[in-house]
Amino acid sequence: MVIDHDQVRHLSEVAVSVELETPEMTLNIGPQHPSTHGVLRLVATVDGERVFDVKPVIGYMHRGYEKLAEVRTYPQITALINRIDWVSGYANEIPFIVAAERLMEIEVPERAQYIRLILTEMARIASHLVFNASYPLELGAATPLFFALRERERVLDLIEGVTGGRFHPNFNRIGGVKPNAGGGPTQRKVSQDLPKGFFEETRAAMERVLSVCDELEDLVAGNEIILARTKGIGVLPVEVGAAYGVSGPNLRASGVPFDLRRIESYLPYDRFDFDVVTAQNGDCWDRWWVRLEEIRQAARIVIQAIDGIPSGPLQAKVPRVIKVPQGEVYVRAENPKGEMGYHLISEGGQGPYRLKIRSASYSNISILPHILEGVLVPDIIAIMGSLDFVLGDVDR
Amino acid sequence: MTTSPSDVTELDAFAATIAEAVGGEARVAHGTAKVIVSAETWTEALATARDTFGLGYFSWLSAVDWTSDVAVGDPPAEGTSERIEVLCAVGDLDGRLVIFSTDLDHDEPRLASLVPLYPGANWHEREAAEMFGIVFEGHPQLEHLYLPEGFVGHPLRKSFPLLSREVKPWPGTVDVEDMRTPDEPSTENPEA
Amino acid sequence: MSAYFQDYLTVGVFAALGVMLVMMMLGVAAILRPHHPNPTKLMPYECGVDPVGSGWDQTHVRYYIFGLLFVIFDVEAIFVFPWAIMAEELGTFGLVAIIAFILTLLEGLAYAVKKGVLRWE
Amino acid sequence: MTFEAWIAEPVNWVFIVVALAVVGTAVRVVTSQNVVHAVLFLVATLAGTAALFLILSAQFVAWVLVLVYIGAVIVLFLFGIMITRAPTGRGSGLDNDRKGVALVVSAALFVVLSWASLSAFGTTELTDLGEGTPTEVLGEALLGRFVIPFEIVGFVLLAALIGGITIARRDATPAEEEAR
Amino acid sequence: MTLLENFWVLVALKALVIAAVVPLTALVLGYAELKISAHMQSRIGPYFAGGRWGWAQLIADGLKFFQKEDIIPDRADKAVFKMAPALVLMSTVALFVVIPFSPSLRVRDLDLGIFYVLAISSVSTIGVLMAGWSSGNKYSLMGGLRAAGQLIAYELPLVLAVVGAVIQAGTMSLNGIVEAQAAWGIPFVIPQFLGFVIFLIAVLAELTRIPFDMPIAESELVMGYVTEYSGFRFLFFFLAEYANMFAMSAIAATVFLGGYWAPGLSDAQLQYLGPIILVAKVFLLVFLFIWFRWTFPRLREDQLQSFAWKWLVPLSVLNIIATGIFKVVF
Amino acid sequence: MAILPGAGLLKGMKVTLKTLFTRPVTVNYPKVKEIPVPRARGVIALDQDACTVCMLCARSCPDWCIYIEGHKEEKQPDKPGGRVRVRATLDRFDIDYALCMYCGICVEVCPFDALFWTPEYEYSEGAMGDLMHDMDRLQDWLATVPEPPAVES
Repeated sequence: MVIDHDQVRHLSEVAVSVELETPEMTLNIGPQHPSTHGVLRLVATVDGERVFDVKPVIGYMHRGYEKLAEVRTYPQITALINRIDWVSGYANEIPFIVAAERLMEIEVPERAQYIRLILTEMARIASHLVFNASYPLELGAATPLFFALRERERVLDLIEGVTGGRFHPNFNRIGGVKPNAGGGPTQRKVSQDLPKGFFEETRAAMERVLSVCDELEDLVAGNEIILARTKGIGVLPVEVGAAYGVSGPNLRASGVPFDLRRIESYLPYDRFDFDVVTAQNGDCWDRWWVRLEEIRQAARIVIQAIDGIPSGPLQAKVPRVIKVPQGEVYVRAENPKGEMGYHLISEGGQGPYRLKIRSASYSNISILPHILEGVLVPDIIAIMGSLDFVLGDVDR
Repeated sequence: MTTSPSDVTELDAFAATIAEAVGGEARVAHGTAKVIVSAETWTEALATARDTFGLGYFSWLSAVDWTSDVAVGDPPAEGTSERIEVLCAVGDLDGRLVIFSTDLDHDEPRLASLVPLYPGANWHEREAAEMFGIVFEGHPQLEHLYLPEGFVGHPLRKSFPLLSREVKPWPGTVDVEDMRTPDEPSTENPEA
Repeated sequence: MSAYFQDYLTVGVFAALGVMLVMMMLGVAAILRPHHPNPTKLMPYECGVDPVGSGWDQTHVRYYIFGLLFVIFDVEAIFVFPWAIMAEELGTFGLVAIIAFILTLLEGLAYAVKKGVLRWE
Repeated sequence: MTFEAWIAEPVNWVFIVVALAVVGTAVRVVTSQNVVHAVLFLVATLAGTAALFLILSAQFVAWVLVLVYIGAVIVLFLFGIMITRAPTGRGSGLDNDRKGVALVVSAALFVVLSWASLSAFGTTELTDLGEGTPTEVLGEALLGRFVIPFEIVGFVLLAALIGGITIARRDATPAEEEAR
Repeated sequence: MTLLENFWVLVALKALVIAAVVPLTALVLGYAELKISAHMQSRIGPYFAGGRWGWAQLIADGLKFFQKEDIIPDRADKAVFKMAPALVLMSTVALFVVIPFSPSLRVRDLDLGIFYVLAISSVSTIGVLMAGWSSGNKYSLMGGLRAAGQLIAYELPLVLAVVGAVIQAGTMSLNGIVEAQAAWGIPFVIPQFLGFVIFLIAVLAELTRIPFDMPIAESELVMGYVTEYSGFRFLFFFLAEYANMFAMSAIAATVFLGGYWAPGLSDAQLQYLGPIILVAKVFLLVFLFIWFRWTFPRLREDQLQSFAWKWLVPLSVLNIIATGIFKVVF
Repeated sequence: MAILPGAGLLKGMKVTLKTLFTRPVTVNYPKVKEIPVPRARGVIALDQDACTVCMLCARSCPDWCIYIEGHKEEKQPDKPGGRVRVRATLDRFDIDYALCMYCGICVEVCPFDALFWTPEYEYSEGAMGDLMHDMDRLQDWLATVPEPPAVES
């Protein structure tokens, strides 16, 4: 018997295209979903496990910080903005404070700058540890979560020891860092310099952070299942990422050393020896790996900074009531999630005329519809998680 | 160190070159380069920036409502012409960043969309549209981004009142006596 | 009653026991538990938004072909069991016969692999 | 054996109960308005049939029924329902107007099958009822007297496999071939 | 005829014992999971209920379920929705029939033993599919389908993996398999190591535990096929999961690790030491399962399918052929 | 993609097994407590005697959660012939912790050192309204204000 291959192929194509074709199903992932890090909603059009189209719906947490900033004074805004990306609250304050300082043309004392830098890097470690905690969880592994959070606690304890706040330090003041506060009934206005023992504790904590990085690497990096789930998944080319405004580790994982710590001069990073971590493929795995490596680099910077911290005042001379002169400035900083910037327009008042907040996660997840096209349902979670966003940072 | 970037002059030159190429005006202050173009040449200017100057990184897009009619906050210091200023920051991956600016009519702001140039402008334009009432022509899906469907008004317009501040009296108004210290400003509530 | 029937009566009793456990516990709980239904509570969970569609939309089961493979290999596996317990007694002839049988079907698996059926599109 | 003697055996009561249940669920399979319910009734029917085999001492066949039919074929059925456009929701009409014809055909089938099995085994009595056929016997028969049919079954299964793959799957396009 | 020799009295007694054992295993294994996972994550885990070590945590949880509202979504197919947990629990309880705890302590020693286990354990998949479909919820449906897909991928390695042991024992009766190992003097895990590994992997998949927990994958499908279940109906799935884990571990221990048998013990000693030996082996396997679960992430649906078909099935077939040749030729 | 159980899986298992035998880091909370750092912003204590009802704190609070009322009181001179002083007395000083965002601006701006942070944190309530602490409750917190820590220089 001669088999007519064309005939067979034709029949099978009919079978595939007519009988096996099913109507699309709309699958809601979020807003109340275990892996959306808060209230993000993805409206996915799926066919079985395959995703055709994803529409992110955001705004469930929109708090209108840009409007709120217009009715607040500068110190009050500092207290607000560390709630934007609450995982690295401290780092949010820096670009805003620097923006105001640039308009006021204030020179910040060295020691204050070093303290800012140390705490910013600690915030970066805390933020990346949260990512390292939650990402394996999204792939089903629960244990790295606890290892990473265990060490993050140490870092947060240190931040709390200095600033009094774990998540929302509100420690920066225009002209320096928080100079004083009610110190106690017997010793009233005291200096808020680093508490005694901070350097040794920090050194010990950085040791622990480095060792948990090794542990996480053992647990996650060598794991064949993780590799199978992340290698080659959600590849993000540099040009596409840049056109969407993707920044931070997400862009560096695609191969460009785009690190604002090297580019901008908001803190004295040029005095420190650290590597800008990049990876080549831009897939989920690389994004995970870049963040792990950045923890190590951040720990390196912190250790260098505590070794080289100068003594001196914590605060430049500023008027008691802060009024920022007329002008406009955009200051951006390398936050753990990416480029965080404040466009500050002042009309000379106690508060800004307009404050545009450029948050990293907002641009980072705007790429979701592009990057999630045609993936499988489990990959939605793998890719979404690898972008490392915080809903407060998205919705502002 | 934190007050000004080290390469101010280089930035000045860069901004001037771009301004010349797109037919706009360059202003550099405090390390921030701003190029002001007309609304008609908006997309052309950004296309030039992207293609000729390699500014392929889309940082952000937003707007400013310049008006003296303010419901909350302070009005501009010395009055202003009523307009909506659209700002768009684009850069390259070596670290240069230029903010493009254009002025739109205050009551009926319209501007060509940047989405064909920078896909990342999608969400930023949607946000600007709902917050300021700007119409971006050619935007694929100009729906609300943050606000619920059917929300009336444009919250970031200066004339939009802040409800939470309207419904609750300011606790600071209660005054026992004038305790103002010399360097204390007037008790004008900075927020009301 | 023969041991054989006792065997399977026991199985029957235990199967019933599983169902009875469910009914008993639900019965006890029925006395204690509250019952305040409201429409929102009875809505299918869809991450906090109103459900879209019916929840019974067809989905594309990409591993249908795996189901087919499974049925056929399951049948094969079953044929192996009667031989397995008699492997020694059936000797070389039985062994050759069963290997021939298994290899016939492995050929099918090899064909499936070659055709790329074992990949998701 | 007289009917009185037959009915005196408790095992035959069980048989009657199970048989009635099988018939009842089988009827529900075809009358059910919901495909998934129909399949679930089919599960019950198959479970009942397995019980009938158990009563008839064919324990291996009974568990094969559970393993292959309930465990595999039913799952395949449910898949089939879910990937075709068959309505799976509640109360979707599955009726058509050819019930009469179907009834006639199935009645005819019933008569033929009954006649065939009665004429073949009508007078045979199960002597070892309640003993449970040892599986060893099956093994000996399968690889002894029936070894040729057994091997043929292997080829039939292979043919089914290849046929299934050919129908249900289009060949990869050259581009996909490249990508592999 | 004394009362204890009456078949029905005996069955009723055994049923009562098993009815107590099933929830008990769930309690003990559930508690072990809580504590072990906690310490693996440098937490202390439950510590409040019952005072010391929080031993009463799961009892308190169980009692809590008594006062939970029984919610059946209005879009659900109610009859099927209610039946699904019963079916799952039924197949679990039926598994306990054949587990031999000592040379004479067991419910029944079926002639088809292991084959019965394989057949019964496949029934619970129908229950899972029913639960997934009847909920009228998309996550449930996808979870149910994934569970079914997983079954078709791993039922086969499960079935094929035991064939090697059956060949060596020459019987399918579980008691017979243990006796064969006792007679031989070494447990089948040594000659059948490949079979044992494949069996364990397949059991993990059957139990839908990490790394094979796609059907419930809480980071994707919320809770998969149990998403809509609440209160007691949810508890039944929980009970079934842990009881199943115990039962399947016991089967694996019996087939591959020598069950109640330990070298050097006489029959009389095994009579009363048997249950302890078996439970010890079960706990060893359960610890392994818990250990896997808290170390590994989960695979993706397609990866799991290819893993089963490209590796486990051919390997287990090879194992059968090799064992057959070994048995017949030597 | 095929996965062979490999070294990576075993490496991970080694890590979890090792952790199984190390001391847990969490504590048995109601019985064992971790002590917060002295600077921790737990709750605000009020020194009523120091307060002059200047309203600076209420005015600078970003979310208006401080409610102050007071009146003027004439204070007779200590020794005859002295001046009669007018003194502001506190009638009400409430902080609504349901609104407070723990920024500490009030503590910072207080020119008379009437407000202090204390690390106490166990004052959660079942009802939101109960989070409004009146001046007596705030005064009670004063006893828990710790000594400030020594600083590095």
